[in-house]
Amino acid sequence: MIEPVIDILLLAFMIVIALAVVRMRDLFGVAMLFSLFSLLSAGVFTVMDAADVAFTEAAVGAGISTILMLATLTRTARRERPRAKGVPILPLTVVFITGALLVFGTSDLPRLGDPDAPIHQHVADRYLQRSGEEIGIPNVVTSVLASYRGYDTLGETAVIFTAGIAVIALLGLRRRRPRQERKTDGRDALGETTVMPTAGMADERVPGRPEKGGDG
Amino acid sequence: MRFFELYNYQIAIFLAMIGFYVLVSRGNLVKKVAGLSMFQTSVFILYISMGFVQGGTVPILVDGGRIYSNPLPHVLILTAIVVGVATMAVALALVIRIKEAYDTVEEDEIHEQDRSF
Amino acid sequence: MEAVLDILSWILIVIGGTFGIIGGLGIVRLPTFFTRIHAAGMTETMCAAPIVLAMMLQAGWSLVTFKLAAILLFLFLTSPTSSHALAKAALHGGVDPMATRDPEEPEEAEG
Amino acid sequence: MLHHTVLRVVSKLLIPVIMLFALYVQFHGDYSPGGGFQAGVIFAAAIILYALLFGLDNTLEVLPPDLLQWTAALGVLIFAGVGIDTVLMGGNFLDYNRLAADGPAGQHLGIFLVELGVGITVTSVMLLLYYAFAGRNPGK
Repeated sequence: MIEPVIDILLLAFMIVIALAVVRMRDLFGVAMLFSLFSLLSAGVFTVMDAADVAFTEAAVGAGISTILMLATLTRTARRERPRAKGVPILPLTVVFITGALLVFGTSDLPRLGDPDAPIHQHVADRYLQRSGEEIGIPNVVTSVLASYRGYDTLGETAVIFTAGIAVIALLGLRRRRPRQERKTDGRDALGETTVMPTAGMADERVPGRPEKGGDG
Repeated sequence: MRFFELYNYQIAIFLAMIGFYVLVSRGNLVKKVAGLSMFQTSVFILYISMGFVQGGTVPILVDGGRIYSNPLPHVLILTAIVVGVATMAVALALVIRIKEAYDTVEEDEIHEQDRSF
Repeated sequence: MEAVLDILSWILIVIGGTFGIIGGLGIVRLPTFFTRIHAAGMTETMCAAPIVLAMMLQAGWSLVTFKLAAILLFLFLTSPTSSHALAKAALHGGVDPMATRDPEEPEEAEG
Repeated sequence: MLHHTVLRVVSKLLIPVIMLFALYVQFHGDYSPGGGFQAGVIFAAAIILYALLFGLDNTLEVLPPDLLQWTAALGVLIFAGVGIDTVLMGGNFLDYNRLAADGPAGQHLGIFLVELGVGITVTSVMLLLYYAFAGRNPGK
């Protein structure tokens, strides 16, 4: 069985990336690593036979959320301020206790991939047995999403809509400017940082360098 | 040996705790949001691991009796991912507004300014 | 016929894997930023393409082969473009392509 | 300064393909992985790619935010409207069996409409999020 090997390899990569996020102070690097983290988790979802979820995570995590994070970085500081030296005892204690409790909680769970686990016995089994004749479409995820659990999905769609309204209320929307006005201000959409320099030239505080903006 | 049968859950919890550590120990708000999102992704992995069936396949029905993985966690997490990015956008928008109001995104500097009011 | 296809697929997969390992070593070992872009770009094309080709051989004439061909085309369009964008951004951002400065100094500044 | 010639040419080639793929994901979601959420995100990503390379102002001309505000609401309205429609036809809320003569056909129609609503809302909201973030003046 090759599946557990791939699974553990991907999870090991994810642990390395998570630790790098903890250590890294360049927030641009953090955004990139976070995107990589999402992409690797999409790989884990594929190994776990969740194609729809992997698809969504790859599109959302590696695409939209990275763009949003980069756009935020151009509007805030690019580097994290250095912290005080010393071991942060209180956060470590809290995290360690929480993690220990959660690991203790998993000890009662059924073995990974057990077909007899309680989660597979109730409603999910019925979906798999009956959705073929009741709904008539092969993709069970779609039929559960849109039909059996349509209420949930309506709620989620409303949440997304509300989040959109909230962001517009917080940030406002820029109206389109007439063409002749634009010549003076040749910024690209991310504040001229569409293709950002990668590493090494990191001393600037605000990456959207207006003094360099030529004709865009 | 039971310990090794649950490795996926435990690694997911470990990842979640790294995200949690970033959330509680770092002062930069953007990094906090990144840590929170990492926490979220780890919880997604935990959920999807529960729906996994040994020797199963993607829950798209084909002829012939196959074993399918559990579609229910997939549906929950599918919507949660998209909702997660929408809520993350709200958090980042708040960070931008905080930056404009306080001219910093470091937590302790914001606290300092608030006390001096 | 089946055996020939299997052997061909194996050869292609081994070629792809070898290039993957070489590219990974290159990213770690090469001294400057631009040489590392070369290593990364080589991994994207030379490692991915033979593996996708091997999968196409295994899939036979079906919709899967068509999808894999589309993926291959997409890879061949996007990966050189991304390498180009990376190199251009680095040049624009002030990384020295000739590495006349100390090669250890510029890229290792992150904590 | 940065003209991104290569990037622009390649993205002009790819953006229509990405949009087509989004539509494939949207309407083939019954038979393969996919559906409204994924399709919406992919479609929005294609337009965001356009905005990154050709400037936000050009994108605002193609898809103005006023329009997107309406379509974002329209998606939720389609979803809820299908539910109301089933109630008016004598069933429960979102009971698609009422939409057609036999059960599976009604389910097909209902799922199609609902996924369409989800796709429209997700596309519009993702683009609106991007507009809100990118339209903000940097470095105030």
